[in-house]
Amino acid sequence: MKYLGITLKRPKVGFFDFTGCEGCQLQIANKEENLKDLFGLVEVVNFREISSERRDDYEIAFIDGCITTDSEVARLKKIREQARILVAMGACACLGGVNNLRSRFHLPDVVKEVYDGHPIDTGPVRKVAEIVPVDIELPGCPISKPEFEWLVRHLILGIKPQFPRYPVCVECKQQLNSCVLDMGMMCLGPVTRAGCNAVCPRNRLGCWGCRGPSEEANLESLMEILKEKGFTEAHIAERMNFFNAFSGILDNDR
Amino acid sequence: MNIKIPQYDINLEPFMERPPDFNNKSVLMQTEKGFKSEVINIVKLTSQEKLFQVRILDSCEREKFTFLPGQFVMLELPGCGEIPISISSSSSNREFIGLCIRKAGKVTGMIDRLEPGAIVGIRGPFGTHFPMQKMKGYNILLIAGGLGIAPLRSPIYWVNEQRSAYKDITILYGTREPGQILFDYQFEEWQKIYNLKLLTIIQEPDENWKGRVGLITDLFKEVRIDPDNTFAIVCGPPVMFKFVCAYLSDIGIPRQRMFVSLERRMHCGMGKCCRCNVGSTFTCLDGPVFDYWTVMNLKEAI
Amino acid sequence: MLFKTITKENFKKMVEALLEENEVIGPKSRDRDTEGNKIYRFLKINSFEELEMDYTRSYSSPKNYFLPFKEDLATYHFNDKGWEQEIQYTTHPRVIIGMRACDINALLKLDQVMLKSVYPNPHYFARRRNTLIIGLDHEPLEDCFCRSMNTDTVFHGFDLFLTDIGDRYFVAINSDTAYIILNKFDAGEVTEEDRERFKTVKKQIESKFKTQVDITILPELMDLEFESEVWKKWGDKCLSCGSCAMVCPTCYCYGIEEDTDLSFSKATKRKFLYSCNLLDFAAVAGGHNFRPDAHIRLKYRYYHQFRGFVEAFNQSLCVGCNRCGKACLAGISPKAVIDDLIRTEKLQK
Amino acid sequence: MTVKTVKSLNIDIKHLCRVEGHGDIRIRIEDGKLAECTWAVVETPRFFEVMFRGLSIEMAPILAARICGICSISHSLASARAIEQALKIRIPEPAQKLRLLAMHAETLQSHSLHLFFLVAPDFLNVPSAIPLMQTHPEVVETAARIKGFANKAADLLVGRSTHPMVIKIGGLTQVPRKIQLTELAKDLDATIPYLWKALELFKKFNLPDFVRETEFVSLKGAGEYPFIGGDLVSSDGVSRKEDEYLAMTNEYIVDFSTAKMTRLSRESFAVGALARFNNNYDLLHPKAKGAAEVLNLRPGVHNPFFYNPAQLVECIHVVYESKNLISELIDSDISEFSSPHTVKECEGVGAVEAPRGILYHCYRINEEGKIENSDCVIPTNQNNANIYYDLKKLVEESVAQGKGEEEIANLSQMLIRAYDPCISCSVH
Ligand SMILES: Cc1cc2nc3c(=O)[nH]c(=O)nc-3n(C[C@H](O)[C@H](O)[C@H](O)COP(=O)(O)OP(=O)(O)OC[C@H]3O[C@@H](n4cnc5c(N)ncnc54)[C@H](O)[C@@H]3O)c2cc1C
Ligand code: SF4
Ligand code: SF4
Ligand code: SF4
Repeated sequence: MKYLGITLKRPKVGFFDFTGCEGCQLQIANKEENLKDLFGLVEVVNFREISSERRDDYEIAFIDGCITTDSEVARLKKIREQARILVAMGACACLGGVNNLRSRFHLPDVVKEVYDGHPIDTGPVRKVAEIVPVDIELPGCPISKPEFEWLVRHLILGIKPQFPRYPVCVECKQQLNSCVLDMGMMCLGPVTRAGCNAVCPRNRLGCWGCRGPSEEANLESLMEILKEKGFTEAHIAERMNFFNAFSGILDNDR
Repeated sequence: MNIKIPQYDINLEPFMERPPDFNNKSVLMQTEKGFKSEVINIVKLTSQEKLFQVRILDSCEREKFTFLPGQFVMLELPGCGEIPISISSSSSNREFIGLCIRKAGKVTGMIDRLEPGAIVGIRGPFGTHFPMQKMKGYNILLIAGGLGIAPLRSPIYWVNEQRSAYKDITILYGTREPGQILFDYQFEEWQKIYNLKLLTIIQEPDENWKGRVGLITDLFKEVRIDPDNTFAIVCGPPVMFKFVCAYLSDIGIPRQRMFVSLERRMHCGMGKCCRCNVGSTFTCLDGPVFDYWTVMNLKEAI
Repeated sequence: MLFKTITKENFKKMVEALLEENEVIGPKSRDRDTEGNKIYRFLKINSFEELEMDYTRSYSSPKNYFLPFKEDLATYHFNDKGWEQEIQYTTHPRVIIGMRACDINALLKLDQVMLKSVYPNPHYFARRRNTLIIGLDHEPLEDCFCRSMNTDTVFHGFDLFLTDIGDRYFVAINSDTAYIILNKFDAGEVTEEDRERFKTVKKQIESKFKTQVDITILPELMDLEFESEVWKKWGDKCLSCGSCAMVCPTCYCYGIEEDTDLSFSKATKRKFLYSCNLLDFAAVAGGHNFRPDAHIRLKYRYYHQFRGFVEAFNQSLCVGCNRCGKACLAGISPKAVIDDLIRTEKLQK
Repeated sequence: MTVKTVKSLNIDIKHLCRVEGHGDIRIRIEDGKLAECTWAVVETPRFFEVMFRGLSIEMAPILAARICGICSISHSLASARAIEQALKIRIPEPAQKLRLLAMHAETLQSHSLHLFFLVAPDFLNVPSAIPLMQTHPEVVETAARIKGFANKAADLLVGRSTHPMVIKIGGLTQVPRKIQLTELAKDLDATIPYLWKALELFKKFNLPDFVRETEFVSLKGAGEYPFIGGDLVSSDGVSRKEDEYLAMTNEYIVDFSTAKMTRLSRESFAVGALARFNNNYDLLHPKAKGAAEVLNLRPGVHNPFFYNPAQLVECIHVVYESKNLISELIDSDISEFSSPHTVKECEGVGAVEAPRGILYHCYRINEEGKIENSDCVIPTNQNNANIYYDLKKLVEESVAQGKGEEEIANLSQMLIRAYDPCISCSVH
């Protein structure tokens, strides 16, 4: 394939799932009408969820899910060794995601309670970047297919993708949504990285921050605003911690 | 009853037939139309910069494309992006346009990978130019830092072509490292044939470097400037022209006789996207070439 | 200008007739805020009943029907020899009902930039020419300050402008197309009584303005108070979320994005409206950002609105609708900021 | 020809492909005897039951969705329903209908994904659906149309195709506009022919001949084929109320699997498309019954490979049912779609028929509206033991029939795939 006279290579890619709901991988199978074009661009050599073919000569690895067990750590490190480019995909891989909610509790107690003392291989919830260097983080819970395709085009052109640096509000306004904060609901849109076309506010839910913080997000100001609107600190914290997108940010600033 | 509002079809307007003429700014034209151009030659200058010679394919469009030193074009790679680039060739050369490009990001990174024969889009020329006519009869001091030499090549060609109209012409050129010097293959030609004085200086020399070492301002010690009869053109990173212009003002060159070329983020080149707007001034329309008096009045210029 | 009147019943018939063949945009509501007030938006109308002629203010301005938030400027088809560019300006006729005087004035200001200054914008030109605007008077809201900005009345830039005088509308007519349409619906001549009623309504509107913004030396103040702490104070609250620019009827800054399709056979060049408050508005390759701080970016939005535009066109860009103030979660409104500037200026004396 | 029985055999499949989540198959035959035969779920648990603890009830449906990317709507609905049952909220009828419609969309999404992407490659002898794009474009086209429609429907009804946003306690956050519903009905009509095409395709597949007497558990339809809430029933005659689900599931833990197992009247039972079909055949849409006829599927099937035809029959059922639902919605007032609620200390269970079978969420809520305790029983948990016993029998029979290692390995994988296990879900 050629683009402006430059020969483009068809990279070999692998998809690897760790601890998560596999919703992100599912998105890749969506938008069936151009699946053919997508799989024409890349050669899928490893994608367990939809294919029995398994090869280890991939150049680009897409990782979804968070990392919890030692065996997962080892598997991830091996993938990192092989892959030229490693993409963390989705909130679980990029942020730890909802899985982190369990970190509020003492893990051994949790295991004991759920598995009644049976041996279980598990560990603390970690995002991919805590274990190995990550080249690109594709945000979202789940990821969006158009954004995935956009990323693939960048990878093939060999350009580093620039995700929106501004918050969700921009896109929310472009959709002519009514601001859900005006309607009395909570929303993290003002501090969350855009790119999802504000789907949640559009669906009258308010943003939950699944795409992680926007760059230089003004969290202090939003906290003030939310408190003024009558939300309790606990309520705000519950929301901010949901996808583990904002943990540490506020504390580090202080 | 129903009413159908008549449709006004802009596609029937005469301007749709004509290639846009960016020198005629106030007429309606297809402002998005890129002149299809072929990259006919690529000269690798350093590890970061290349000189691209680009030829507008359509003869009619090529005919229309005239510019003055200091102006820039919007260079487009369809599907990748569009960026402002100063024209770095002679304004009397109607065959091709020279663009000296440093790879710095998305579009420039892609441009770096182009090969001769690639088809790109060109819109322009845009912006203000150096007042070459007004400078006639004066000395000209051209001061460049780093990539700043690129937009100066056009005035250099200009003065050579009308060499007798100008008095002494001095080029002061500084870069960080010797490997970053651009167009050194032309230095001899400039000095001997164009009859210009050229001084270069390096900030961080390597062992092979035999020339001067220091900041560009150090070169002032070596040149005699006659403030009453000199125009200055300064191009380079903001920190550089801040110091240079301050010095030149101090020795008495009027601010209206010093010209700088500003850089700002740009997406249109036509005063619409506002990305280059500094309060009330558009770098793309009112600039990129400004006299230093104007720059001083821009709140955020440097 | 020509004036006529049209009964509300006939107006309904006219709108219904327009709906048959044309896209009609008008104020509609769907949601309510916490106080129970309706939140209005300019959206496509499918029947006269959906149109809410008693609306207060739309949350976002109708500017997006002239400057869409996202717009394809050109498409490219790749081939062996390179590519072919395709530019399309086609727009279908559209009717917008219910634009306020300030919104029409906002369009007139956009016209200055998009049509009357250098490089007229053909996309905007095509939209402007294909839109029939039916304006509508209203009593100002608590926070409208269009009167201070001299935009509470409008004399051109629309096709029809309605003032509610009871059972009928007093109509100012500004285009032949509109004149012909109006006459198909038994538009009446203006009677002495209509005239009196019109005057009374106008007087009443005028008397209702509550919010004033002092713009006497505002352009100068922008320079004088360039380093003021006021900017920092408001900048610290600013979320850099761009909401203000998105809802504003006159903010027109944009960015360009180019992308190909999945088979690298087609590319598009897309324009998307931006905001000078967003982090990377003035960031350039290599990481340098000319406006790295929220307060600096905020300042430049005001600088452009209240000084830059004045310098270029002898008028402020802001029309005083206070949409930005309403949309801003941090409560940054032109009134508050400008009052603050004036106050600090006084304190210095 | 003499039958040559395998004396020894060792099948060890790590991370079975074309299923959701991680599971291993280990089969060992020594001296012609079955020494080991396990279906081991090795997925890492996420401890969702713990995650719920302490959260406000409003967050439960949002979090519940993240249990599974494939059946997120079911989880969200089960979660919302459990809380609504606990707080005794009656949700407005339009919301009920739209929720059911969303369920249908998910059933269609999930079944078509399974049938075309995960199962069909087995019968068409390819490693995945990707090569089918070249070799069988018509199959891919059919799949794309059906799944595309299902995704679009989910987008419209719950906000996006995975992880819904509009399902909230008491109803929905918003409803589609009627114009959009009309559009959807049009799309639906355009999709129906593709379902019949799919039927033609699957009719041609030769399903392995294998039978094991099974107890089937599902919701009991009252007037209509069951999807959301209602009584619980088993083909062995057990019948319980929704909130007596524990008596229906009897979870227990085994060492080799992170997914728990369940039992009722026998060593194991099965849930899912086949269970629903067997227990509620009479309530199927006539068109679906017709489809079942074509596929040679009659109530009372005990061959697990028939899960796939049953799924296809359900696809046809939900599409025709959706058609009716949409026109009912278009013809009625749908402006009321949410009921208010006040919190109190209480407990409630929500059962829904997720694509893979009956799904329970149960929460105990405190007086501040926070979740004190939660329990989720997932369809794949309930099928887990049944798969295990099926596998054992299948391998034993195959060995007796003299099948070779490769064939046994293939059959075992196909068997497990037939159940469409949703493993990350089952471990949660
Ligand atoms: C009047 C003018 C003349 C210029 N002349 C030259 C020249 O002769 N040679 C040369 O190498 N460079 C020149 N530049 C700088 C050049 O435009 C940038 O290096 C280039 O835009 C970077 O684009 P990118 O896509 O590679 O970078 P990215 O960082 O990926 O930038 C993304 C987008 O931001 C905008 N942008 C980023 N940086 C700049 C910038 N510095 N100026 C304007 N827009 C920017 C562009 O629209 C670009 O597409 C000039 C800039 C201006 C304003
Ligand atoms: S709903 Fe959320 S994202 Fe949208 S404008 Fe309001 S705060 Fe921003
Ligand atoms: S609105 Fe927020 S929670 Fe929803 S998809 Fe976007 S970033 Fe994620
Ligand atoms: S008040 Fe705000 S939104 Fe309205 S015109 Fe002025 S700047 Fe724009």
